Amino acid sequence: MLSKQQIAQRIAQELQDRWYVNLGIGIPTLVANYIPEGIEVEFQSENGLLGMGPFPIEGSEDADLINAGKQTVTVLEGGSLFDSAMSFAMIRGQHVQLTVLGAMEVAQNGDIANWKIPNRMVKGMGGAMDLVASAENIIVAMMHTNKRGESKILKTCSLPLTGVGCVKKVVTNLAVLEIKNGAFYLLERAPGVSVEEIQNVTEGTLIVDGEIPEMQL
Amino acid sequence: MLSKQQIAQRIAQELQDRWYVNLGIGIPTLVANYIPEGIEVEFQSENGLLGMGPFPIEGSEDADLINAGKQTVTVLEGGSLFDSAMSFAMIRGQHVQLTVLGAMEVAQNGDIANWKIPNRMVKGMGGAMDLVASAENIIVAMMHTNKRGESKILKTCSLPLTGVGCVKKVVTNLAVLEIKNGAFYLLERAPGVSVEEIQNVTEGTLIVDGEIPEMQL
Amino acid sequence: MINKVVKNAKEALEGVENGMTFMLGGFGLCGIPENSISELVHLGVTDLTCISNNAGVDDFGLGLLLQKRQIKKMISSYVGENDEFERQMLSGELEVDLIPQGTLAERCRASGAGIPAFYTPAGYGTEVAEGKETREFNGKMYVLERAFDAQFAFVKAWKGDTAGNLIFKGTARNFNPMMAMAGKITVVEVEELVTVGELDPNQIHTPGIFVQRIFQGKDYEKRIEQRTVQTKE
Amino acid sequence: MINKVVKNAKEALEGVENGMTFMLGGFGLCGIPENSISELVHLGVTDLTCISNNAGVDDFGLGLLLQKRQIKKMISSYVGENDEFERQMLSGELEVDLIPQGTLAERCRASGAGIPAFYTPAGYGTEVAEGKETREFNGKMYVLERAFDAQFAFVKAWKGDTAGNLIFKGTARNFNPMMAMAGKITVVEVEELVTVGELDPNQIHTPGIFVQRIFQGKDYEKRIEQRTVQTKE
Repeated sequence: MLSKQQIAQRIAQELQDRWYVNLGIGIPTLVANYIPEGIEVEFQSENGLLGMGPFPIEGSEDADLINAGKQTVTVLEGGSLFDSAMSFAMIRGQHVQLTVLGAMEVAQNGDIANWKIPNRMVKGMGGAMDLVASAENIIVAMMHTNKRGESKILKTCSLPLTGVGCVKKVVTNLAVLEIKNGAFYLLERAPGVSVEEIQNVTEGTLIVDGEIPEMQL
Repeated sequence: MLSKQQIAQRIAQELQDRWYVNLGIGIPTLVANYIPEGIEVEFQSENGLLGMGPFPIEGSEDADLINAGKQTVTVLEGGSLFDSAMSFAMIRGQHVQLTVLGAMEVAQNGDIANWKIPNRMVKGMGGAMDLVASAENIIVAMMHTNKRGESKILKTCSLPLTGVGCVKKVVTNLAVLEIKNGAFYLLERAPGVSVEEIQNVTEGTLIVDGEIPEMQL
Repeated sequence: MINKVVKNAKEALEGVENGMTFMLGGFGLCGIPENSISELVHLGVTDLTCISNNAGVDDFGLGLLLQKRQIKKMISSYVGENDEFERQMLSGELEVDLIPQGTLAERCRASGAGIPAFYTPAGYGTEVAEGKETREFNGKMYVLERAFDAQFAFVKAWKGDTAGNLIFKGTARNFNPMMAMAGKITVVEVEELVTVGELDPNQIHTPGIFVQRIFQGKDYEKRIEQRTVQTKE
Repeated sequence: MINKVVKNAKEALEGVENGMTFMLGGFGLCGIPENSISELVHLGVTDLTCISNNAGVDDFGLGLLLQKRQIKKMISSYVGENDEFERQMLSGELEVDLIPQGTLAERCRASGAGIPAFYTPAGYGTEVAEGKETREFNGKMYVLERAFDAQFAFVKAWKGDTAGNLIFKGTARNFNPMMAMAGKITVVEVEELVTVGELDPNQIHTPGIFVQRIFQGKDYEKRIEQRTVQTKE
């Protein structure tokens, strides 16, 4: 079973050289810590920052320089700052090659829900609807089950949707899944986790095609 | 009969304090030379310049600083430079209070034609269609007749339109006209020009209501 | 140059009335018009509709207006930082229109740019698109979104000159430039008000034409929501 | 940072083919991509569709491509400065789509910003709106306009860094930033290519994300169309 850090680490393997990448709040943010050697990527933060760097050295933090998670950050040399219209022009215009974000539910048709639990939790979608409606590559980083042990990898989303038919890859604490042909294809298992264990907590249709390798971290 | 300079001078009397103004090519450009005392206006050039100043001192002209007529110009202190999308955001968004432009024909319903003579002269509309479709105040600066002495102040435009029902005021070498209720109202005569002379070269319906004063230049 | 300077927040907010629609710049607490918000609290105007990406935190930013029940309706993309907000919304005291962040930004820009409506892919197939026109372009589905109509826009800039030209700093820029374009009356508070000629015309973020009133702000708190740092090695 | 630098115009134009659609920055002869145009002449590609506000003059700018009959279709707002253009157009050799300047700018921006279509008031009631959807919003009529689809955008900037961040100068900015956003492959030539870190991140006009290839331009002529000056007193 992967830790959150390890989920991020596994997702980082999906990065490709020269990609611009938007990382959502939570696990996705951690992906920045695991950029593979020899690969150059730039991180975009939808509040208006390209070339986002690490957290500032203590004492140099600037209230006027935050990321989309409202954390103080830095700008790398060669970065740029811009307004929200320009930022979402980049996103909708598909200039950002990869979006990594969390989810409450993912369905086998590629639907994703991550912004609202009716009558209970209503934080809003932020930039997520723009991101999932636009990105060519979307990776969802999530726990395979919720706190009650119920599957979040579903036949159909029960929560209000963030986007329809857009997710193609999911990395959970248990598995790497690809969504195609209306089903979840099991690509990799977390170290020490069996196919059966994954099957047991996957409500959606799971396709297991041949031997499923363990993730290499 | 007014000279081109005098047409510009008369139009300048229409300027109001704190207005942003776009001046078209030709006679309209001359309006900048006659800003009334005590009035502060700023000139916008749709190629991306606000706070346009006079022509540069010889030797200081800059190929990278031109107006919409492709003339070398200057930027005043407090001016700004921007791209064409921003420039037309200003125009369409009605942040520019007054547009002054030339015309080949104006009709009594407020239509204007100034960009095309089919099969003969096809230069294009440039920014004129955006300007006339957007500006709250449009003043047309033009000769009352064409080179053959025919009226350009018409019942209906014969040339392809630039905009429909948008012109409210026309200043020609003979008269100041207001367009309302589907007719031209004669407001002022050029010095020494009689109502009859104006009537003779006005094809559109001309309303002459009471004594018509001479322009004060 | 046309001079846009007013003395203070009080003068800048002249004409503000109950029931009006406002735009307020900022992302989280970054780049919010602190002085104008204080003055709105002071004026006590109510039944406001506020267009703002976020709703502040309980005791700062728009949270101050929520505390006093001055806001009738919020149009935002993310409001997760404010418990009082969530309480008012879930109890039905507060009307809330949650819309995608990019749509919010583009609707603000459209409002200022004379574009009455545009198509965007964001929210297609979700409840955000309910009741809205949808349409296919090049094999992809889009939602028709409209421009806003706001009486006042409250903007915070870093530097501004007396002609209303603005420069923003860092990610405090966010929604401020589009809202500056969109307000019927755009009120700008700046950290540093300078004379014309001090700002490079080539480096203006918001040209003065969009600004009706500008004033020197004061007492900026600039609160940080998530102070994340690394310790020096 | 992702490095976008290519050696020269030749390398920057790799992949250019007959029949393609290009965007070319510039207003009149101000801010045109002189090096890329020269290379297009040199390559001799034909049947081009060129989206550019103007069409150059007879012997400079896009006029050079017109002379060689490389252009099949022009999409522009104003072409009055070029006799050869007018001759080809009136004789039917050249297809021409004349559109309002603001519509041209906004369609370029829309192309880069993932907005497939938008409404604008420009051209309503004129032949520009013929065959297009029109619609009323708030009592005013608008025309639906679409985004473009261009394989290459050729852009001229003043300064640029190796990551593709751009700064324009004066009114040479014009259509360049929107076209930079819109090209599938955006090729930028700069007067001064600098290393990352030399440009202030807060003062970038076009972020590098939009740029695929950048090169140090050379031999700029920067011709002036109307040299208007006043003599020193």
